[in-house]
Amino acid sequence: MTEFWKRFSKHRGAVAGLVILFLIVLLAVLAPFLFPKSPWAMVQRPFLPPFENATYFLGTDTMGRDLASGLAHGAYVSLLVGLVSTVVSLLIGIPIGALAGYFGGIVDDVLMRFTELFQSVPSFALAVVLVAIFQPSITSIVVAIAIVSWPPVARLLRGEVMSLKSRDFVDAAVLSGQRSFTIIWRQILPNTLSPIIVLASMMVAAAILVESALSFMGLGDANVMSWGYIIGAGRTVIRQAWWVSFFPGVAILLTVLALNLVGEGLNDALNPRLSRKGRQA
Amino acid sequence: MNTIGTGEKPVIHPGSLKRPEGEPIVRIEKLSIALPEGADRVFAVDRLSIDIHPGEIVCIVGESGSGKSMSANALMGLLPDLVTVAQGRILLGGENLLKLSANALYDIRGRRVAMIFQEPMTALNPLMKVSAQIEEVFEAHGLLTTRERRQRALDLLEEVGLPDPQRAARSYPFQLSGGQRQRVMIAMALALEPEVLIADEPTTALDVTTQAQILDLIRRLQRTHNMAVMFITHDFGVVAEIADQVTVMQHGQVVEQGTADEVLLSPGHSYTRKLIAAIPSGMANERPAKEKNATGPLLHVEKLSKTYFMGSGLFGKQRQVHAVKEVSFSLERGETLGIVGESGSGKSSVGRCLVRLQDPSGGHILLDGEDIATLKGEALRAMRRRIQMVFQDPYSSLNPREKVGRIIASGPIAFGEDNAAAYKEAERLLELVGLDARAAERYPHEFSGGQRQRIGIARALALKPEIIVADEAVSALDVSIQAQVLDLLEELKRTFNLSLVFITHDLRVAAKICDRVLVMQTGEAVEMGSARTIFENPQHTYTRNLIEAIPGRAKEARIAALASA
Amino acid sequence: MRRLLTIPFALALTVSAALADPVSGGKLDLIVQPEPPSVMIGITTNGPALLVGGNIYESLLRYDENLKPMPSLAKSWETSEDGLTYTFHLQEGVKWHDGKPMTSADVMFSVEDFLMKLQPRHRNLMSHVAKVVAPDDNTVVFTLKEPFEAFIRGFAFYTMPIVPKHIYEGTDYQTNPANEKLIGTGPYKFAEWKRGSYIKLVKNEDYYLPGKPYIDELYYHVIPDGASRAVAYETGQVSVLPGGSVENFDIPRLSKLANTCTTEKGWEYFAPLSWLWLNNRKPPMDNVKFRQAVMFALDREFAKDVLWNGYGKVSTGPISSKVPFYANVGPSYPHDPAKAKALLKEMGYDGKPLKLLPLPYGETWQRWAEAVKQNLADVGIPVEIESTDVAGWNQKTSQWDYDIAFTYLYQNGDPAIGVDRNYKSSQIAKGNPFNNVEGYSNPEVDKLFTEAAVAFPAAKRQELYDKVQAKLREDVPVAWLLELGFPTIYNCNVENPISTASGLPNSLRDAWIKK
Amino acid sequence: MTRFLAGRLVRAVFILLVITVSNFFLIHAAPGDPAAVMAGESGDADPQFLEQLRERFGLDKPLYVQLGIYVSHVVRLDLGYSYRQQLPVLDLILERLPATLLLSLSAFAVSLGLGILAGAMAAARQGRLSDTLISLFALIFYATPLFWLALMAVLLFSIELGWLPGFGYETVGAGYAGFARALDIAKHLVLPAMTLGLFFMAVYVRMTRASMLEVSQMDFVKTAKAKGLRPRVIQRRHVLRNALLPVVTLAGLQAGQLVGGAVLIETVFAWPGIGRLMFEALSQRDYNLLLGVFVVSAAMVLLFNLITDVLYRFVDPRIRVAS
Repeated sequence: MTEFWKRFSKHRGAVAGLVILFLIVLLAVLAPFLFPKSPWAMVQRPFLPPFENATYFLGTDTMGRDLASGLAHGAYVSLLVGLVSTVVSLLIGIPIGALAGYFGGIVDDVLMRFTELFQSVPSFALAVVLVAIFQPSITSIVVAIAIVSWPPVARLLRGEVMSLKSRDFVDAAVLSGQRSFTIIWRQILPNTLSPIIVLASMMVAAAILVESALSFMGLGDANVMSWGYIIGAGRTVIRQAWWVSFFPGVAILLTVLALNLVGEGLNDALNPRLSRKGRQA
Repeated sequence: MNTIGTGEKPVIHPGSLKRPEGEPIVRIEKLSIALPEGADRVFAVDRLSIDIHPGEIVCIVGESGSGKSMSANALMGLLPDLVTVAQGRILLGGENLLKLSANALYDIRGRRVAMIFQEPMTALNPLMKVSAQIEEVFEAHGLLTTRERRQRALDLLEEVGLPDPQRAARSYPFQLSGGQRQRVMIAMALALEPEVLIADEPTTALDVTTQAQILDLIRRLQRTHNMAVMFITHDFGVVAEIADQVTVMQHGQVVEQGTADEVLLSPGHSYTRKLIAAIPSGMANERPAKEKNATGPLLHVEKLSKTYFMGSGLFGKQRQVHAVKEVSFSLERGETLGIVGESGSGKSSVGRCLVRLQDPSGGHILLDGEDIATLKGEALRAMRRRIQMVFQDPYSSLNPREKVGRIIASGPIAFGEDNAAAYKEAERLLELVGLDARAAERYPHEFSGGQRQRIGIARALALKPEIIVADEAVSALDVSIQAQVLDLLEELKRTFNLSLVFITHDLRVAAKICDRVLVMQTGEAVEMGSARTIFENPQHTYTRNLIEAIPGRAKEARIAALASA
Repeated sequence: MRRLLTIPFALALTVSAALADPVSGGKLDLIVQPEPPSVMIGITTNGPALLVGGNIYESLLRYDENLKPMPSLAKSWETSEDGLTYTFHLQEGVKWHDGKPMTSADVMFSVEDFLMKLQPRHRNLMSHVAKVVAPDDNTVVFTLKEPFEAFIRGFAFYTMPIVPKHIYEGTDYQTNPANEKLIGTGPYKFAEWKRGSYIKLVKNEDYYLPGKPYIDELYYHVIPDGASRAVAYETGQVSVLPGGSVENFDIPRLSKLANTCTTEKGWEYFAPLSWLWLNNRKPPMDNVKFRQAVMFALDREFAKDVLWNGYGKVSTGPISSKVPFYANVGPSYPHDPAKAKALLKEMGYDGKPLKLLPLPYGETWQRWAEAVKQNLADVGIPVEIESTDVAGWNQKTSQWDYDIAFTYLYQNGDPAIGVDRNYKSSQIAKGNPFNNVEGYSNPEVDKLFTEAAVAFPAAKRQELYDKVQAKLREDVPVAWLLELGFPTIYNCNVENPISTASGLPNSLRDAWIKK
Repeated sequence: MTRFLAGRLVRAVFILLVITVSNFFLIHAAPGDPAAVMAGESGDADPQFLEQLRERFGLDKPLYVQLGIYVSHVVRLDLGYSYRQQLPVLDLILERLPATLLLSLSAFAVSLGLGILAGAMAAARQGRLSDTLISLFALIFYATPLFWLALMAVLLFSIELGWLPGFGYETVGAGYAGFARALDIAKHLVLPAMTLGLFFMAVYVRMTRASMLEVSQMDFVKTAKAKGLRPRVIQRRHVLRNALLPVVTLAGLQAGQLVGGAVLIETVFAWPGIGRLMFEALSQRDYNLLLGVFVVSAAMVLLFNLITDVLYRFVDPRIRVAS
């Protein structure tokens, strides 16, 4: 672990990323205490520019809602969407990739054709259609993001498992009488952890971007305040009130940046040799 | 780690001081190369001094981590990032290379000093044709026209003895064999007739017969071109075969220097002596033939075949590779059978079929009379504990995410043994293979290669097998460690009355520990007999070739004779 | 009172048009948003289709901003004393765009055959008609079953477009290739449609009014993003932004640009009125006190000022103030959260959360839904917004699968055409998002609306409509929001872009570009 | 090569067929149907009107019959009629396809070209200021929402500076022809292609840089150095070419994202491509059109995959010669 931290902290960007990420998580967690009022409450005149009013220092949006409050509450939602959808896509991608990689042959063929199917449909378009069809809500957004983002996980896992499978310690496990499930679970998956963690950190970032893009297309959940929603709502007034979409844009930028930096740091720290694989492959 | 345990002084034989007339072409003076902070020692190379004269082959010998390759890289000006020269001089024809500008160095590389590497598989650019890669040497130094370069490349390929130079020139590296690639590398190095050739373990990755050819080639070319050669190797056999002068290194420091004869025949330093003693003699000892079991052999293999189907898939054309063709042999209880062959001989496929990591395509494997070649499912699983395997690569054969105790215990646990008992047994086994019981709580990466191989052996023993298949079990180890592990295997075999199938490419290793030897060539068993018969009276041409190719055999015989005297 | 006030405006309009002499020539770039599926307005009657198609097809009449009929394809008309016979005299020398003459036969074909088959609205109108005859090439006579005063306002360009008989007769109207190569009588001819980019119309040189139209080419640009549409106007790539083509938040900024004119005119015939469907079938919306409480809870002034930038007008009841027979009678509902809370308490509302279905027509409507949600939350009605797209919205409203839903509808010139359909119990039918979707049923209202439609003369109708408006305002079957204002923003060099109660769609016949 | 292409073709057809069928069900699972949407837009409707529409579209038949009819048409390369626009779907798509192809191909070329160039530059100057700057910008572009970047680009280059048109495919009604028209389209193309390309460029910059650093550790690079080759030649001839292989693979895998990203960009820049067509078809429940767009865009992704595969074979002799 100390070794890990040593290598991680060598990556200055990663440390900066970690700090930013920590602050954002803190903001998300403390949002209900920092801004007890609903972020939807219309508290001031519309289009109040930032830094004019001490209470509403980031200004207000088209309807006089506190932007700072929206940003804080939005952090929670955006992170949650990113995190949950990543977990869901890992839950889809890992078993598929592991089974395909471990058993090979016809199993591999079938599972990979299936994966290809999802990669052949333009991913964002598929997400749009899924959300539109199941009607926009947090759940449908999370599911849609997960459905379009698991194939890289499966591909990564398949590759890792295939290379691990040819390692002698897996043969040794076979010889020692362990069953396939045990071998996948105990011998192979623990060794894929580092690349998965690295990929996952970048997937959270990508999911946050997709969520904001969906909101931009008017496919956000209208009941929750997310960064994507604020930009989507603010884009029509970008000329009059740049700050409405500027601040959440910066928030997304920082979060995604931080996640990627952390991902890179993890990559350097966890698999110095395996590093430099495709980011989103 | 930074000091030599014995504190013994280096031995400098007179032969290294009394040299041919004239100036050396290369003179390395008190060269120290510093490692980056946090490495396991301060200097990779510590106050190394070597002279190399034209027409001379100087071998630098040492085990891994001795700093021998680093010295070669320093001479080439190709030290890795973060590694720096701390002091000393490297003189090429009187000019200090360490003081030269980058541009001057580009001029020298390839033209005056050339280099060949260990891994011919990776040392050539996979995306460029062979000819282009040779022509590039001329281009780099702005010599000749395009046409002339092409012609020279062809000539060079012919000179290094490639059978069809025209074709080789048009080929991509992946279309050539390892030996052919190494020839291409040599052609490239010779292109500008350099004064100095650095050969960094150039034959280590090659089969023994190929190795003999490449050594011959280097020697021949060195003579015709009157080059100075700096030859890096870990193999005293190779040293005996090729060296004029020898420098032995340990932990970055010179421990012994002298002519080949001086160092090989009268090693003065204990480390050198240890290294030379660790070389398997290549002389098989007579062993009493194992008495035949009344109930027949423990293992009987009959017409075992393995065929691979390559390039499958929906549309690819299927290609068949017959890796093993109707091989038969038997193994008595307590016997060690060696399976010897070069790469591609099918020896490993035989081993993997025996333990059923692969399914044989044909034939029978009778274990105590039961055919295990076609077992499936639970029956196969139950059989597994009777035949275990020790793998070649000590780094990939242990799961880096499992503690050593768990690695050893997981077999018995998979067969239903109680966890606590299995762990206890694991600790006992660790002690048995010469490790501390506390090793069970540690992860594999905390151990050295030799220790890891011991862990691998303990794991194989955990299931109390009757047969152990050792697939190149010592090939990845340094020679001194190799000897220790071989001794351990021998001892355990006796203790547990194990039968051993020992798969190796190294005839000397086979000679040392095997009762009987099976020689394989391209999937077929060409000869089988007692180790002694095979070595002293080989019947098959291939076997004879193999034995003759063992480097330094002539000298070794003398060394062995001296050692035993 | 209202009529007196509006006359000077009408005068002003004519005067300004007369002041400078119109000049011919030039090209005009407009926005059409969203891209219509077709501009054959005999088949497709959505807003964007009308905006373009209204320049290609004409009806018998046009209407001024007080909904007074003006000549179009009919140069004059008479109504019999008993209100049963309408006689129209057609313009002479009218030619279709393919050069064939337009006659009463074409009108007969359109009215009796083409539109009957394709237009539900037309079928409704014709249910009042006993027969139609064409005594000669230039005359058409409608005979009604009973007096129907609203009839004269049913000849708008899109309620009764005249289509060429010689092209459509005997074919499948929906798939006739002429739907792509449009043939009308209008001032502009169809030239080119580059899907996803623009629709181009060119001047009809053979138009029956000499000298008109003035402009050579019309380009209707398709730009899907609201912000880009604003940019297009700013950079001068388009010079007319029809109502609703930019987001409301952009209007104040754009209208302040140099040489920019803004007008709210041209929507009098449509008279769009917005309201919340309150599903009367379900509790608590079945309770009149709850519905009244909703009215008191809504801050409609805020919506008008902030979301609609002050355009439009807070609605008082079921009939838009632009439509004939409007009256401000009955209870009124200012923003009064206290009163709303009191009413809720009185009825014993249990605080059950309700679903709110916004209108999926862009940002303003989304924001409005959020504001309404906040308004309702303030008086203790928890609301969850249900996002959906146009298809989902249609599905949910027309299948009555909602609690509260936004909508807005055109009133089409007369309460008997565009208002009573939303309140009469005979109009309760699934599968149609424009009828009595709220499920309000009151025999008294049914009777009043039915009588008012056929009462004669107009004064009689006014009396009945006053009564029904008062009654509805008391019952609050739906929560009326705003009479929507869709200002047209245009470069001041464009003269007289809006000359009728239907604005730009009907048509750019009289518009010209200042040199 | 022929065998390879034939194999790819058969696989592509299979994938397209499965996509067709699964999307057919997916789309029909959406609430509302085209008749309801069209009725809704007309502002007035009665049951007779809806019946007419449904019958005309064949929506009154059971779903499996509709599927059968659809698939039997698709295998004959007939994508059916758009309910709403009353035109063959194929015509509608073909009308829009050049725009999308132009956009995504140029974004692809820009991102790959510039990405590799910048990545190679960064790798060659590893640790220096220019490397840090390139890497930083790549990271920022990678983390910026596409649509946000698009809006900012329009704001800056189109509105503030007035250098480039902010939307559309060409200047409408300008009557350009030949070269003038090409130039006009090219001007319109700059902003959308750059915005779409920047994100992917960032990906390729990072990938190229990492890959080159990895390759420069390889033995054959040392061989090249030992030959006395200058660093510039080594970078270009030995390191870059080998480093490109994983980049090309990645580029192929990202084709799906690229075409998907085009939907977003087409909306902001009013680019008349199939991405917008899809979004419109979706909200209008124009089943045939939507399915058609899906099939065609999937075909485009497969095309991109094929291009990168061919590219890969071109770069890597091991695969080219082996087959």
